[in-house]
Amino acid sequence: MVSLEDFGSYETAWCPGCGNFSILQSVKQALVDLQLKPQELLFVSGIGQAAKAPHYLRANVFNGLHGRSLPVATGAKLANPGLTVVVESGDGCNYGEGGNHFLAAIRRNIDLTLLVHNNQIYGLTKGQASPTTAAGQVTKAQPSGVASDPFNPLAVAVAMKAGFVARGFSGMPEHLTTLIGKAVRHKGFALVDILQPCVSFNKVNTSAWYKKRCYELPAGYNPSDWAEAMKTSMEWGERIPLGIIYENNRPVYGDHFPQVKQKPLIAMKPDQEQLIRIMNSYA
Amino acid sequence: MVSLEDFGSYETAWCPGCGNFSILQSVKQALVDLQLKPQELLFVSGIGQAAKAPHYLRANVFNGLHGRSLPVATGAKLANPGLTVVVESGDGCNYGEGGNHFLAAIRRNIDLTLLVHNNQIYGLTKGQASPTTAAGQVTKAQPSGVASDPFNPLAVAVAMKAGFVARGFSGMPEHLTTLIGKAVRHKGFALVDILQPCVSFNKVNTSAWYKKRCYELPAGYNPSDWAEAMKTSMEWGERIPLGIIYENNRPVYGDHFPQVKQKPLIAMKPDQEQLIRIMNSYA
Amino acid sequence: MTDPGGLNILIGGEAGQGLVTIGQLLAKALVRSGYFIVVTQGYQSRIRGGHNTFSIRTGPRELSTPREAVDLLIALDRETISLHQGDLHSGGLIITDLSWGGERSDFVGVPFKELGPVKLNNTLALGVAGALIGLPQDVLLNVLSGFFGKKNPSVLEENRQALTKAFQWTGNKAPVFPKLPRVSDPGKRVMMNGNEAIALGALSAGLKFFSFYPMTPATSIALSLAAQAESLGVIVEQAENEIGAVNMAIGASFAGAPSMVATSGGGFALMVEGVSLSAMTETPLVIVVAQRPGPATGLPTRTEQADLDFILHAGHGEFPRAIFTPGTIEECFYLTRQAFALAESFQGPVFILTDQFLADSYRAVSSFPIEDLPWVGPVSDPPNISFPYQRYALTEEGLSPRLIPGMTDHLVVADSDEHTEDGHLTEDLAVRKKMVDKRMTKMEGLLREASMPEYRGEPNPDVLLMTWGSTKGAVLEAAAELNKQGKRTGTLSFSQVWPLVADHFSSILEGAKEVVAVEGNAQGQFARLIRRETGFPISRRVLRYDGLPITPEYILNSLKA
Amino acid sequence: MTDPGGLNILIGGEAGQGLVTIGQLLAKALVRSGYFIVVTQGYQSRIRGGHNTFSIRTGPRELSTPREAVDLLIALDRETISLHQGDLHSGGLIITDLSWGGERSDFVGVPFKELGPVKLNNTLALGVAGALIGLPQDVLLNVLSGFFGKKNPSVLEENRQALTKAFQWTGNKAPVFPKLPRVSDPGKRVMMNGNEAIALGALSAGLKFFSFYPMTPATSIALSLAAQAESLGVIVEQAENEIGAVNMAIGASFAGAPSMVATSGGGFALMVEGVSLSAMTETPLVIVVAQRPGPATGLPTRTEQADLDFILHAGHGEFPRAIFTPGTIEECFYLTRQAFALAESFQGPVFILTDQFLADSYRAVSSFPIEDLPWVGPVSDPPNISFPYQRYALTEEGLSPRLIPGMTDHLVVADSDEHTEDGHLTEDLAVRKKMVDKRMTKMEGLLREASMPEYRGEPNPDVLLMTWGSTKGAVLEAAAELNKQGKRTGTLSFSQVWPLVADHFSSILEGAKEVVAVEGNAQGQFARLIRRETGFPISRRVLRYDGLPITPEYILNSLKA
Ligand SMILES: Cc1ncc(C[n+]2csc(CCOP(=O)(O)OP(=O)(O)O)c2C)c(N)n1
Ligand SMILES: Cc1ncc(C[n+]2csc(CCOP(=O)(O)OP(=O)(O)O)c2C)c(N)n1
Ligand code: SF4
Ligand code: SF4
Ligand SMILES: [Mg+2]
Ligand SMILES: [Mg+2]
Repeated sequence: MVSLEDFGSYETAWCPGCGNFSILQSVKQALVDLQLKPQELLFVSGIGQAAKAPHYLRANVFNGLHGRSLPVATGAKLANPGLTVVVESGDGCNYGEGGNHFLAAIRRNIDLTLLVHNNQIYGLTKGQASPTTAAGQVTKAQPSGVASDPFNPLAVAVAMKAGFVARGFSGMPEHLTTLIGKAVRHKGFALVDILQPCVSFNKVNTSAWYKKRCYELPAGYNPSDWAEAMKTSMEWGERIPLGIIYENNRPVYGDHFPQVKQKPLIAMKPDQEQLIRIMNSYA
Repeated sequence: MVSLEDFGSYETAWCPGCGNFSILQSVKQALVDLQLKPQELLFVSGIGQAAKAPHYLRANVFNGLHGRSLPVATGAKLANPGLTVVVESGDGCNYGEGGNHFLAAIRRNIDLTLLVHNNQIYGLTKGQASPTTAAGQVTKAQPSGVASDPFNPLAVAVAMKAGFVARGFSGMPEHLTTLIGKAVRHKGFALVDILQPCVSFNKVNTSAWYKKRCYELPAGYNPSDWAEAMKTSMEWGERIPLGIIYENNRPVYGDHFPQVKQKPLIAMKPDQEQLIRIMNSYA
Repeated sequence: MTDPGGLNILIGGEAGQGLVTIGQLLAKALVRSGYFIVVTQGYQSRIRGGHNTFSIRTGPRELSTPREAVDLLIALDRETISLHQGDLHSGGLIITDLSWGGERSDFVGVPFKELGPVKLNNTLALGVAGALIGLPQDVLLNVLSGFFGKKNPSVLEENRQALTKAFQWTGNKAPVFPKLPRVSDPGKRVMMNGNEAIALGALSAGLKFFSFYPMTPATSIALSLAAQAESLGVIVEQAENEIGAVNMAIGASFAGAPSMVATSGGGFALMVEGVSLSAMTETPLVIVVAQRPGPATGLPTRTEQADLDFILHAGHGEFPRAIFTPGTIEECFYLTRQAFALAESFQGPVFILTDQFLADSYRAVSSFPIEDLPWVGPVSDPPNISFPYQRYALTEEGLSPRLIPGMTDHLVVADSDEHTEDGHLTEDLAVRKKMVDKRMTKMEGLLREASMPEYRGEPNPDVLLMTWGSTKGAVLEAAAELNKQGKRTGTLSFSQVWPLVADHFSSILEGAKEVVAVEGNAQGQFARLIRRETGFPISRRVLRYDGLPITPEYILNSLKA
Repeated sequence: MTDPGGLNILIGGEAGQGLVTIGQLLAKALVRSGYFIVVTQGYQSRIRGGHNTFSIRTGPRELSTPREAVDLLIALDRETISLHQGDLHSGGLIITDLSWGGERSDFVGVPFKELGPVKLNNTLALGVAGALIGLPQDVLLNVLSGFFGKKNPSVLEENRQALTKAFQWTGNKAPVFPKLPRVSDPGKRVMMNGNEAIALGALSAGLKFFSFYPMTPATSIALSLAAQAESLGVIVEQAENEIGAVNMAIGASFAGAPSMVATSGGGFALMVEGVSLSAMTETPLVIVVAQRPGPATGLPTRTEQADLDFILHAGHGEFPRAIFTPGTIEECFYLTRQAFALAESFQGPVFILTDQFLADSYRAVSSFPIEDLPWVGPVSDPPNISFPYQRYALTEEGLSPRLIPGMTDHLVVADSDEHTEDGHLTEDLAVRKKMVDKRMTKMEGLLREASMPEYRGEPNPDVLLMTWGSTKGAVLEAAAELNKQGKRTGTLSFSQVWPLVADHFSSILEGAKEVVAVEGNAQGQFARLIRRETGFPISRRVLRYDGLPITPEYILNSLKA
């Protein structure tokens, strides 16, 4: 029996009141619900406040570079398909610095879970606009207000027919726990964009702001209806839908590779005869 | 009067039969139709076969790095809003190496035109899969077939509410000329994804393959209907729609900047009094 | 006070307790009262909690380096006491909460709870410290008004009252502490850190376009510029990542705007291809790299000087570059100006290599004579250019007349491929050779304009301390002490580390009995470079790579060992 | 034939005329007949048209370098004649179309039109050349079958007939040409270029994961590996860009798969941050950089050795690395194996620095004894690891026992931040210092295992030619000729340029009357590095940077000048 204690409890470097605490708790609870052992799990993160999260639970961890967690996770998953791989990082990390890897991961449909702590701001570097910061929002780096339109990760993911596209909110931890559990269980690339108040630097998208707007998608909502999902992904402002926005069963990356058969590469025995055959083909 | 001769005529390094020739001709014709002088134009390109195109016409040119034409163009346009800036490069350049800049350019809605010669292959490096190569297509680098799903640039652009999203085909040069003309005239970021046969390396998406499938969007098609555009952007396979798929009038980047008022930065006079005021603010 | 230059105040506490605020206010009050300061900031990669420090060394004479021994410790939390009491000089005091104070005679136990709510503790501590060292109360009140005035008058009032209470309490209850000597003429100085000076230097030089992606410790350059962008008609653009930033800046520079980027090592790693592009297309570009300890993410908020080799050799292919390494706030300002002038004149990449210590180190500097300083920037329509324009015309100096697209009737063609004189791509190998020679010839101009290193001391010293960049101040003060101890010591400080002109300094190296390289890295990178360029071996080294700046004490201790 | 080693055949024509095909076929027929070869490919950054060359130097004895003078010129277009007839030795012949031939006695005017359709011109030219130099017709026919057999039997038949016709025509109509001396025992050799040898070396060493983004001249490594991936259970993954490639490889290596990336300078520029990550997380990684002329896009299909300084210093922060620079096909194979072993044992980044010339240079090499060569790779479950596992345990050698996540009951934590022994991020500055020392200590192991440079010649020569990487062969042959001319010449070739052990070679440098550095770059980068590491100055240099490889003639001419 895996229990919450298996994932430990650590002092964090986060600000009191930060939404990250609740996300961390939901992640742990989801793993307990799935009865996944720390040893089976690999957390990969980038750099930022969100990216520190894997240091605060017990698991295998690779905390890499800002923006580069998805390719690291992809390499690790291909090398050992037996690992359950979870990528956890911020909106800046995944949609800013690492935007191109986000697109590539969706195209690959590699079997991993991407948890984006989306506080709509660069937290660790003290409050510059992130790709999801609202247009017009003023920061010290954008004193005349953000001039770009925000990135809508869900719309792009649905447009690209990502396998699992969901939104959660740190202020609704039970709902979030369920969502994370489903995402981890999903075969293929699963995105959970998690709205997360940053009490220190985002004075617009506060906990109250989110609470007022967030609602759970109704039971009748059909996440396999792409056109509906597209529309739902665009909903933002007065009302913000939470839940699984879109889901499908695209073939998973690696299923294409006969050489990746749920067996770690490290366990593959050398085939010297084949190697000799290859060498002789140069004769 | 600007005429075709003003844009010169050059020997190219392209293969006989390549779709690039016709695109080059359409670009020149569109510029003539718009009566734009070579001196008013800045072409920015990356690296690839498509990216050589600006060398084959008379204009200001910055032929930069593979994948990096959009940020160069953005910097140049911000520095001199008077320039008409056209980015011309391949599918690999813009959607592969430069995918993150593609997202950022759409978000900015900076006033430039992006012409993507989309031959669904890496031409210059001899035929590896590009982001738009069909799943399953076999190349020397993908001997078991491409394992990722192709990138759909139009769907992503529409999902992000890009200002002008269109598709052309090198085999329908008059239609393409009109499209390019409209794209250049559009205020804001304009994408024209141009289907282009690569006779040397893409033996699947040949001229005949495209000809059989491409059709012009009907006169009644309404490019300002986003949901419709989303659906149209997904059409691919038996039938491939050409034309302006989506259009809107989002505010243009730079309109936000009071300091960029259709006047090149080079012409801005130094304001020493303000500088002294700034210095004194540190006292 | 055993500090030869003055008084060393260290404020310690958690992030979020407002210690940077009172540090800045205290520093500003000191500057306005005519004192010199050197601020050292030590903080962590987190927003709240942890342990941060803001230390101010101050005195009536010019100061160039921090020191480690503390005269006045302001402890906003208990951890500060345990971590820093060992640094306290005899005679030093610890300002702290009464309840943490115990019975020690060196404690100034302030009854914070009595004097005001917790959120005012920092201002109270500021008042106590100000009063102890003899700062006029009205100067501190003015500084408070400048800081809080804009935001909220009621907050200002609270803070004014707290400050006043603290002065009263100190007058009545606190032990005596040696007052700072009064300065008769406070001069006309400003308080600025290294990054602010780089930003102002860039603006004064004619910067028109700045693109960046946030990265400590470079971000404050962006923030300083962003605050002024609108009023000066400068564009400051946050890019999608560092690759975007450097390519945007190149595009803007190509279109005529003097351009700059600023980042730290990890972000710069992503700009490396762009450096090569700037060189190949001969597009001026100023690149600021504010160093922090690596590899990879390393220690994001600390200091180091370990990216010299990296910056010097960054970029594929061969091309000239220049690297400035400011050692003072004034050098941050003036070398940034020089970087812009050089980038424009030699048409290529010029670096400013600084570090977290200098970036965040506030100092008092004389106002810069902005009105007398020229701007640089390309001429929009130079005369006598014949048709067809050749962007890469071969000339003796390797420099081709530069035009800006859209500003004349000429067409400007730039290319990252090897190119002919008109800028179009070529695979002609004879042209290739000429173009390499052209680009490399520009090195000669850079060599001609290279700054001399600064030598101080008598000729042929027994010990020569050689250094570069922000370590200069520590080396100067260590040398002064060695000289006092009777050891004839000279210093050689490089504010430009590339290109090097051996004639500028070889005889100085050879004339010394012993040369010691002092650098903030583990390998002695600059000493190695000197050997490569001159053959002169420097085996004695004082190196530091624990994330803290080199101090005079550190040098003196290392030399003893 | 004035070539000391054999015969030099140059095939020239446009891209798309099939000259690489017949070049490879001719080369293969030569190897199968027991001759040695050195192929040099010159091509342009385009798919059709332009001017390409495929030259084969061949002879019965081992060859290590191309030469410039041509004995047999196969001109598939007229341009080839005008561009290369100046290189023709007296006694040399030009095989070309009858109608372009004019009256010259050195022309072998082939009536291509009479003998077959245009598309068979290349095979006809192959037949004429084969017949002229005395290659057995059946060997060529076999080679043709191997090449065309798979595709289409009717195409094969056409080509066989064309070849046969060409042999007949040559026997009847062509001038006589000195035949290659017969080789009695053709040996058991394979034909391989540098990139193929790197790919095979990697596979034989235990490569399990390879990620890449296409870039000339590195792409063929990826293609060679991709062709074998499925049969060997290796993953070859094309990434979205080079940043993705390097980070994927690091992820795969962390998860236990010996991993490699391959690119050229511009692509490597994007991997620089990843190099630093590999070092900080202590994740093994083999990085191949196949050099081409820069800066920026430069000359994408040509050769140069100008990225040495760049590779040596790439990455922010300080950490050890090793750089191998193969000079032959055998070295490409064995040094790649060594790179894997070293990356695994020292847990960090190891480079293989090659270039377009070597990458594309086919040679005849003895089959490698694959059956006797061990594989490397992490142990999936090493014994005696106590709980809790510490990924960065401090040890005397700086090396910590490495576990693979998911393979044991332990948890493996790796971090790009400065970290404690258990892999979690820390801002403790004392730990920081220990961790820097730990990482830098690994340099000692690298130094112990560093390869000796190869010295050839008598002791204390009058001239010592010093070189590295692919220029080795040219230097050896130039030295042989100088010795023949009575000039006592030695050679010192480095197949590993970092780390350098001065004791390995200092006395050799000092013992020579004159040292000449021979390198394919404009600055003499390796000579500079030698001075940095040993103080030994090398002012005489033979440098080349026009995109072509250094040849013996080039060296001899430069030394005369
Ligand atoms: C290459 C690189 N560029 C920039 C940085 C600096 N940096 C660290 S975290 C961060 C932003 C973090 O924002 P986000 O990903 O949204 O995480 P948050 O802190 O908000 O949770 C940046 C820009 C870096 N570490 N590396
Ligand atoms: C940083 C970098 N990586 C890789 C390359 C090599 N490269 C040159 S062109 C190209 C692909 C071109 O494909 P695309 O953009 O589709 O253009 P096409 O040739 O098909 O027109 C690549 C990978 C490069 N020049 N720079
Ligand atoms: S800065 Fe924001 S995101 Fe970071 S810990 Fe504090 S509240 Fe959370
Ligand atoms: S390779 Fe393809 S894209 Fe390139 S020129 Fe030839 S046909 Fe056109
Ligand atoms: Mg964030
Ligand atoms: Mg393409």
